[in-house]
Amino acid sequence: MLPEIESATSRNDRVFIVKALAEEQRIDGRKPFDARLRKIQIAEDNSGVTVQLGDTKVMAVITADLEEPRADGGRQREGSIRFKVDVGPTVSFAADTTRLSEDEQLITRLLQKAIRNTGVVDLEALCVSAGRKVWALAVYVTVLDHAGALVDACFLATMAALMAHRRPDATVDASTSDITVHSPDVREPVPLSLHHTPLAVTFALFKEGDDLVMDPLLKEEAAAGGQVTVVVNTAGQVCAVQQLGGLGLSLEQVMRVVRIAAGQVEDAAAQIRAALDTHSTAQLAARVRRQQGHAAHAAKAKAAAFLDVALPPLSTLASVAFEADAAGPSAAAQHQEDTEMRMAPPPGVPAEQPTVVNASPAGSTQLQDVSDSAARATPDASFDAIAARIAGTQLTSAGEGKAVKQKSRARNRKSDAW
Amino acid sequence: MELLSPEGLRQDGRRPRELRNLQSAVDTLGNADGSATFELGNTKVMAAVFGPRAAQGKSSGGRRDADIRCEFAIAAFSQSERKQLSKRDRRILEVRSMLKEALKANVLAELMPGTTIDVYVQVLAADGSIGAASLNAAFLAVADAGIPVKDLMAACVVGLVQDTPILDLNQMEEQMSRGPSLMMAMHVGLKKIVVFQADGRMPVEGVETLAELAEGGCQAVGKAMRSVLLDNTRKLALARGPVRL
Amino acid sequence: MTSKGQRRYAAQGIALGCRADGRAGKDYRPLQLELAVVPQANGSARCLIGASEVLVAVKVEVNVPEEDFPDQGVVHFSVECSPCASAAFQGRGALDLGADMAGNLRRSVLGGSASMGGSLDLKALCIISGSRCWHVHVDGLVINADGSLLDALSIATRAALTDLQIPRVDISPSDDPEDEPEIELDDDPEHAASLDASRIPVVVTLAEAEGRPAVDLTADEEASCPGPRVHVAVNGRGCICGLHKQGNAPLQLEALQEMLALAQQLGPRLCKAVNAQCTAQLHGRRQHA
Amino acid sequence: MQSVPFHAAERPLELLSNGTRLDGRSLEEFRRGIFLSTRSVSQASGSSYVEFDNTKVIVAIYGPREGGHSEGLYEQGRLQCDVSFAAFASRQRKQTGDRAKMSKQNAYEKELASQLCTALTPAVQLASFPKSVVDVCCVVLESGGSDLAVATCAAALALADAGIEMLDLVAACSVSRVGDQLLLDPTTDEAHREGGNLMLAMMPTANLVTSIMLAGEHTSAQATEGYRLSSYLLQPLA
Repeated sequence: MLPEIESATSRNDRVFIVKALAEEQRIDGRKPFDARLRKIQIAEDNSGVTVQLGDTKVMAVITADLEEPRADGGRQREGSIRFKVDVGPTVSFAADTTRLSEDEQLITRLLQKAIRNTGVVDLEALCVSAGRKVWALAVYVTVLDHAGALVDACFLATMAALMAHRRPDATVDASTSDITVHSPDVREPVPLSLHHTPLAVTFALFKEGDDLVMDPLLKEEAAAGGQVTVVVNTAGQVCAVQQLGGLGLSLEQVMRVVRIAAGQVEDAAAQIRAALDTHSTAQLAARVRRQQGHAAHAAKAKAAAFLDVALPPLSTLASVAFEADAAGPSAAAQHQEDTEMRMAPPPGVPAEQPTVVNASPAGSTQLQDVSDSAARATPDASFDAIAARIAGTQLTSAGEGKAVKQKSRARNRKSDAW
Repeated sequence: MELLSPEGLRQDGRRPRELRNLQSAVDTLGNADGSATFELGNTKVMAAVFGPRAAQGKSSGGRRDADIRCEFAIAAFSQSERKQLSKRDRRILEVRSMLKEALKANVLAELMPGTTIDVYVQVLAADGSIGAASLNAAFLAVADAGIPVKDLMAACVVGLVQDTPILDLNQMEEQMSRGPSLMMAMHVGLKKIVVFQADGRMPVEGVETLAELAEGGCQAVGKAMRSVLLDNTRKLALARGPVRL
Repeated sequence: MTSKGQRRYAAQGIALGCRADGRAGKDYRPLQLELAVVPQANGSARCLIGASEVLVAVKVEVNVPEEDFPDQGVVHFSVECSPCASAAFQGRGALDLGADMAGNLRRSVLGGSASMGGSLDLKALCIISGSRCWHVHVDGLVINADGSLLDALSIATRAALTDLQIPRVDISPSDDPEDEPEIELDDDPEHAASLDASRIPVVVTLAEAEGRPAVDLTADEEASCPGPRVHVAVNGRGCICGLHKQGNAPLQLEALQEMLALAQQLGPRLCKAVNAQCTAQLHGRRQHA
Repeated sequence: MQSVPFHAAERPLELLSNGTRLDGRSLEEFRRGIFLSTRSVSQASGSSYVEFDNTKVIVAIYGPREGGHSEGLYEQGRLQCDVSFAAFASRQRKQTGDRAKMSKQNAYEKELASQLCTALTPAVQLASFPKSVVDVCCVVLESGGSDLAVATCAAALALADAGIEMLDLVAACSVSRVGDQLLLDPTTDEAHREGGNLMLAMMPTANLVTSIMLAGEHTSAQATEGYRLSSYLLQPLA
């Protein structure tokens, strides 16, 4: 379909993908309607989220600024939200700058349509003082790695970021009409008021559109005749549908895809919620600890956090923990690894992104890839260090049954970061 | 303002499922290999096709199919408020990539290896449904250029206003209604959907209702386009002299 | 057209005064003019010279005047070369050409850098001195390119400005003298004013081959004529309002004189033809109304 | 030498008193502070610096270099001109924030560049550097009137300095019509009140016009007088 991707995928690969699909087999061992493993990490200060969908990695960061509202009619009491998607040229092997900028534009447009235009964010709640100051949200979506279903990952990251976002509270003095923005220490930052949760589900279509797979890999996208991305919210309402690649579909086929998509988002949304829950619990725990401890104690914890990288015991423990998790792999998972080894060539893409990401535009967010399950499994480790880590960042991984992939990833990560 | 009157009529007096006055013509420009204008009410779009000609540019050499390139522009005076959009504007780029995708899906590019086909679309007057009108104009121009295609392709826009599905939105309806809308293009003979762009919040059944209406709209537009193309062919045949069978 | 032989044929045709389409050197191709073709504009015209087709639409808006000229309106010119018009206009190729032609139009209509001595009464576009005036946007669009584009654009510009209807404004001073007075636009076409466009020049583009000047070159002829091209803006009285040389070849002063003389002879005739068309169509419209 | 004030000083109301211009010139007289020099930019193949009182222009020539493929192949050589104004060149500092003003400025610079190109190209023997490009970069340091004419003279000098084969030098001058009078080599203040102008660039030896540009309404007598004046007066300039 896309010549650039085509050139990165061999003809044999493509034929194989199509043939295997006839027997409902995919090259990474998934069933047609299985999504890849999702991971959602939320930054400590709620400013950003990193999402992994298989190997596709996307980061979303939200900034909020006080601005004057738009002058045109009826917008005086409304804040604003805008999106900036950045698909760097380093992202995929088939990098072609024009194609990538087209991707950027397509995703931006879809985010605008499905999130801004359907009123996900209550813009009126972003008004501080009508006609004078409103909050202007900017969502920066940065693609770190593209391994298929980019749109899905971008939506996941954006929605998670919106749900995690906390903006400082601002009040207007009734007598002087001065606007005060309160520091997070003084007043609890305010979450956004969100009306619904749209998420994208991408399908790759094969053979006249009768065979389809959800959450395609990059190779599957290249082998497919076309793609359909459906954005649905958890209430089953369709927010946007976009067909790509020009494979002609009948009305029934399109509707079938839309219906399947509608049944799939709840799962992803639940994962975001779970991630948020763990995150807020941990945040709360960290705060309680911070307040209980004396100043000296806090300083100690801080020092430990700085030493973080140089703490060998924990990293060993982490990987042990992963292996413990994987001790009883299900038959399916075993099969999955086998298939992967048989069919997938060694990954040509550069090794994983470094796990310590320091990329918020504000330059303040540090995301550290630390599994809380790992932390839980280390009763002997220094309490201070763990406390600092939990306070540092959170990672939740759902779908623990598929730990095999996680295991290998954990090993990779060990060499990268620890 | 209410977009639908209590009697169920729209602001411009149309019934919900009524198309605006549709006019189209092919072979309107002298320089192009194929050209067309397409009018839908006050929306007027013109398209030109140059090619297939020997591959242009570096990347297209040695391809096994034709390289289809598109350009899309909106005249500064085409809207009620003067606005000059740059070629890099997001709205321009969006329509451009839609046109390109749709034409790629329709043109039998593998029959013309090593060639380039340039499709240029210019909006002269914008009163809603620009994307659909542009695609229709582009298709007519492609057909006029004698480029082999899979099937006649037609596009239209439908929307949902006060829970009533309406066909062929004009500018005011596009701006005022915050309801869902769907732009759809299909191969009218094969009944295959090529472009499906829905946005706005609606239940799954809503998508189906809209899609069914859009299918009807595409068929109607396609019928008009077919007759224009047939007329043109008849004219060309006559100009050639009597046909002997 | 690419071959050398064809190019020479066209050039010789001009030199001999017998061109490929049978015209003599100073003949124009048939001219068609249509007014009020863009309903959403305040004034518009479409002009065809042979196969060349251009559209000019004029829109007005209330805005602030330029600092240096507080009691004048502002006229902006832009020309867009639609890629539909010619395969050569693809990509960014036509941007420079469009900007060039827009500059040329501006100079010929507005005159010198100070916009004085031009053919429009800019003071008539003033609403409140120093704070509000009309900004007139003249937007040209080349629909089909077959030579003499600037000629066609200038004719269409003249016609579109003749067609231009500027809404009446009601100024109601606000209670507080510090505040800007309120400006209300009157949508009634009956009350709209028109602009005096009678002094606007038309551009005559001339080329020469072997010392013989020729007007209205087709795209093929333009490609074949190696000599310089001169755009001369001439108004109805035969005065030269603008002059611009194009092309890489130098020009003899005598040849220039000859070209100017021809332009001064043709210009007023062209203006007259345009005027006749405009009056007929405006009259027809009024009767229709 | 006094320099142009950068604050928005009042424009003079009267340009002439007793037939003399504000700077003491007669109507048909060039500005007196003419200074020409070459080799002002060390890295360029050729360069020049020219002053006409307050109009100060620097031109650098680079090339001939290989023509880029993106622009297609040309058998002959090409001139590529670029004109830019220094931020402090005009009465009003170049606006960097205001997008509308910036695009207007860019458009003006582009227009000047294309006019400069027209004025120079006829004099250059393009056949002597086939398939190559010569870049003419012109920076107006101070805009004191007749900028394009001065830039053309400077660019011709710089081309000669770069050793590019030319038929002749190119000399250029402007004439402004203020009221009924023609003023040679106008300053900014004079041009501000002009009713029309004429810019003529020629190769003086061969008496060939390379570029002519006229704006504003002229009767043919006025026009003829204008270019008679300029062509006559250009001779000594070269």
